[in-house]
Amino acid sequence: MKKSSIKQKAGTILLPAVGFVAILVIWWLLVSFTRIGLLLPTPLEVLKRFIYFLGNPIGKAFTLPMHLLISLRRVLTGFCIASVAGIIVGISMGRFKPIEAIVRPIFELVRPIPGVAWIPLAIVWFGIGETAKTFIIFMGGFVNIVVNTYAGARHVDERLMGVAYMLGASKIQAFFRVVLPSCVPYIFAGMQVGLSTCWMAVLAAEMVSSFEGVGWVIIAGQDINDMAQIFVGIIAIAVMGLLLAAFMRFMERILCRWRERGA
Amino acid sequence: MAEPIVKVRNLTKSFGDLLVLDDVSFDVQKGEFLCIVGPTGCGKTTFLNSLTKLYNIDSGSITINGKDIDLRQNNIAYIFQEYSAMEWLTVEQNIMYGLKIKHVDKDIIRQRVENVMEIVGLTKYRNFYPRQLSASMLQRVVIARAFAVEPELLLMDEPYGQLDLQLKYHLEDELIKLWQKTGTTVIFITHNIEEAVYLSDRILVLTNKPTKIKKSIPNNLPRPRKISDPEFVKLRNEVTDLIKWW
Amino acid sequence: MNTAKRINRKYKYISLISMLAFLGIWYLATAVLKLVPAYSLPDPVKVITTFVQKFYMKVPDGATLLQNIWASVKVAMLGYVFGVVIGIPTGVAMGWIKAVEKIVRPVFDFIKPIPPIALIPVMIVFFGISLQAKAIIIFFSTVIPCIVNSYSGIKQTNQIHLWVAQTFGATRRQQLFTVALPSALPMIFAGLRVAMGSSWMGLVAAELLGSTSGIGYMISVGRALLRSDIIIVGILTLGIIGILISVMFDLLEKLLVRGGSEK
Amino acid sequence: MSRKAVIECKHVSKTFYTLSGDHLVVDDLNFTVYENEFVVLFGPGQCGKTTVLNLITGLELPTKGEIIVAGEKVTGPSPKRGMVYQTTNLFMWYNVMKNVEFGPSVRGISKKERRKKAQHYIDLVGLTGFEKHYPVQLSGGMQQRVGIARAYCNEPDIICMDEPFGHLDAQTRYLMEKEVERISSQEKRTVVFVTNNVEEAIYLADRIILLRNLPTSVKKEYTVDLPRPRNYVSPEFLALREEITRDMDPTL
Repeated sequence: MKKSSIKQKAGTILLPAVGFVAILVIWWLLVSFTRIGLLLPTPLEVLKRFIYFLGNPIGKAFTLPMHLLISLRRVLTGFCIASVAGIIVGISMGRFKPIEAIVRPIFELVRPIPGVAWIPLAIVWFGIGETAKTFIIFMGGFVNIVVNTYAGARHVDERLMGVAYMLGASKIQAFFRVVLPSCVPYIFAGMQVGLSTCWMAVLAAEMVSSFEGVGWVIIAGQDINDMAQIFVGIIAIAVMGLLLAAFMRFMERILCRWRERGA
Repeated sequence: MAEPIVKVRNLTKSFGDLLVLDDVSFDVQKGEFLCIVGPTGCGKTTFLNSLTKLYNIDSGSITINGKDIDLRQNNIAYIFQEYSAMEWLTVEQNIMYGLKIKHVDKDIIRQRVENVMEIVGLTKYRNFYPRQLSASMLQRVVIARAFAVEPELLLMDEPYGQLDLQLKYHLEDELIKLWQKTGTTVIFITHNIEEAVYLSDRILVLTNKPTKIKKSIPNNLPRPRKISDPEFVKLRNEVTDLIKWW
Repeated sequence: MNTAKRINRKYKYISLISMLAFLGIWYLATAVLKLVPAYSLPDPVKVITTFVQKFYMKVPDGATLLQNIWASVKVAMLGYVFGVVIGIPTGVAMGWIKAVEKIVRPVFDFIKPIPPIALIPVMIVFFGISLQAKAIIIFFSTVIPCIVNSYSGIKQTNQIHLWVAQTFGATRRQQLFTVALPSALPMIFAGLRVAMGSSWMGLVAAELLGSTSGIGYMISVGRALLRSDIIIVGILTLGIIGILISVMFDLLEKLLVRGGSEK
Repeated sequence: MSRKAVIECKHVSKTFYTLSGDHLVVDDLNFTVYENEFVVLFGPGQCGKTTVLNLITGLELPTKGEIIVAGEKVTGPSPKRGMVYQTTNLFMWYNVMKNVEFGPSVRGISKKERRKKAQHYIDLVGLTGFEKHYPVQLSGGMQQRVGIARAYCNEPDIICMDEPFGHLDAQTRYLMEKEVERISSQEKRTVVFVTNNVEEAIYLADRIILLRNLPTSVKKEYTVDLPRPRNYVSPEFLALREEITRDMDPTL
């Protein structure tokens, strides 16, 4: 690896650049020379607008970072509740047969319903306030977290449980020292998927009914036919999504250190 | 003496700064059963992988019948140390795999596969998938797959390490039978000195990293061999002393 | 009958009782005790009646249930098929050919975190409330998981299996078709499944935000008229179709993915 | 010299009930293990040897008969009976020290005391300096050493070992066999060791119990009187090896 030639190094930087440049050029060409230009702004315009919105309000009150923070707060509230509930339900379903028999059929009924389908019902039940949004986000994350945690709890190596009992552990000790740690990787996988669906759910919820947040930024852009604003919203969402995913990976690295071979 | 089938000259290979193979040269005669033994982590696997060009080598040359080794032209079978049965194929399809790649005639495939399955005792399990088999059966599948192509050069990297002892003895004897019948050339890597003495015509003892050849010991004990034979024990002790791993 | 079967049967009874209890409590709370107003949560009998009625009645949204299902499924199929046809080859090429990986991967990494829902306004601006707009949303929801899974499926090909093929003299092409693709098949299939889920979600969101037919449209009409029975019938329909799809995938997987997939 | 019996297996049978039917795995098994004896249970392939160990440690309960360990009838797992596994079965999320001190820790022994004890056994198996490593960072042989230290650290009456070196390469295996011999001569314990490798059995055992193939029962016993450390190629060793190989049930 060390001796990789200059040619190879150039390849790792140049080739990806080729991809990006190609996309930007095609975009720019399409906008400049076809009728799509009537609808679509150039990349440069989007960038300018993005920078402008960092300091100036969209709509009446909030700047772009504020809208992002509002959405983020909603996501985190719903996601945290979904995580706690999902882990409890998942583990108790995976470890205790009677609970599984009771809860599983009802859960199976809820599972195949797409998260966004709850939006209308949530609005009927809770109005258009924060509770409705929290509920929608909760439903988005909950199912994924339960499914994964449940799989993890069922995958606990029974021989390891045997080891723990044989070394004198009580049921409670075995639960906290064996069941829980061996579920952690599964729980994390579920939380990662869950976080991205929560992020989707908040968008949908904000697009259907709200007065602030990134989802609103996008839908407001549609209402006033301002494509640049829609794109700014999309880019903001993508960047925030990347940051959240990176944060989850970082947390996983810390909590699942024991799975890494290196060092 | 006849022209050797495999000629290795000044083979050198390193990973980054770590020199693994240092200027190794040796010949293998046609039809010879060569065992390679050496201490753990001495790069025996790297040795075989370099020989088959699965790894790029830094310098040196490897020829078969006087020509550069070419996996498409030469009929080579390699039994890896790890389980290498393909999970998506049945036992029978796994054994056919090499023959299919080489576009062998259908009737010949059928006949050879039946024959080889019988030898390793897998006929009953022909429609099983690897997931349904035990570790030792999986290794038998791989061995059968290699035998089926009737290779001119058969490379084996500790193929019997994980097997049940009795099965191991059985397959060792089968290997000898097949080898005597087909006249194939075998290079067999093992940790087990008893196995090496039992199987080989010649034992190549390697040194620790960077790997060089420490000694080449001819093994002319009459076959079938017996592990309690004093001559056998003497040779076994000689090789053990050469390696001195504890 | 042996012991294991007897225990299994016991849990089946518990599951059945739990289901009945769930329906019973729902009925008690709504029809008998009237804890919540009927516009917010109808009783289960009402839901079932509405469900049956919707098979032949066009009110309130102008189409029967089957017409709505067909409208949704048609769009979903269109976008899904395109997504699969483009996504899988792209992913495979990315995983198998170094140059493609280097060019496409960074661009793809940038697009990946954009939730397809965020693209709905863009599509509505471009195409209006039309079939194309929805199909493109579904295409995006489908293509991303397809690429991700086929790419990582190919990337995770066991080196040993490739070596086996190489030592038998397999060409690069033979290696792809006899080793890399078959071993990636379970992953690719998982991708198809995930894609189905996310495209279904994308469809519902698109129909909620702007459409004139489909289950999502029916649900949003139900919401506007405060007909929560219609909303629940819609959600249940979505769930039932979801279950049917997942059963279909199980069967297909059994048929196509040999050697058993990860359990 | 009268010896004290530590494990008594009396007419033990075990049937597994599964959805596919009932399987008789152990059939009328009888044997006795004496104090500080190293007994090897030896048998071909999947002959239910692991089930026998699970019965002794109490992870499974016999369908018929009873097992008495140190005067008590086995009714469930207990810290008095330790086990070392084939696949190391370490707690992957704990480092070496925490794995080894797991037993004393769940039994509420003070941190200072259990650390001291764990350190003693870590040193004994030759892992000094690796206390903070996680199992994934260790080689197969080293993981197996952790497993052994963990079992010893709980100071059980008996230790069961289930083909602990089955997954190791030949060289590491020889090395570990020597280690086990050294450890068990330093820390006298009653050991029940399961293997399907004759060489290993003869090298380690005071007594070898040859088991029949499914359903498992005792076929024959051999007392090994060779002086320790044993020589793999001594004529007596090889003669015993051939005798046992001849007596084995065929597996093919």
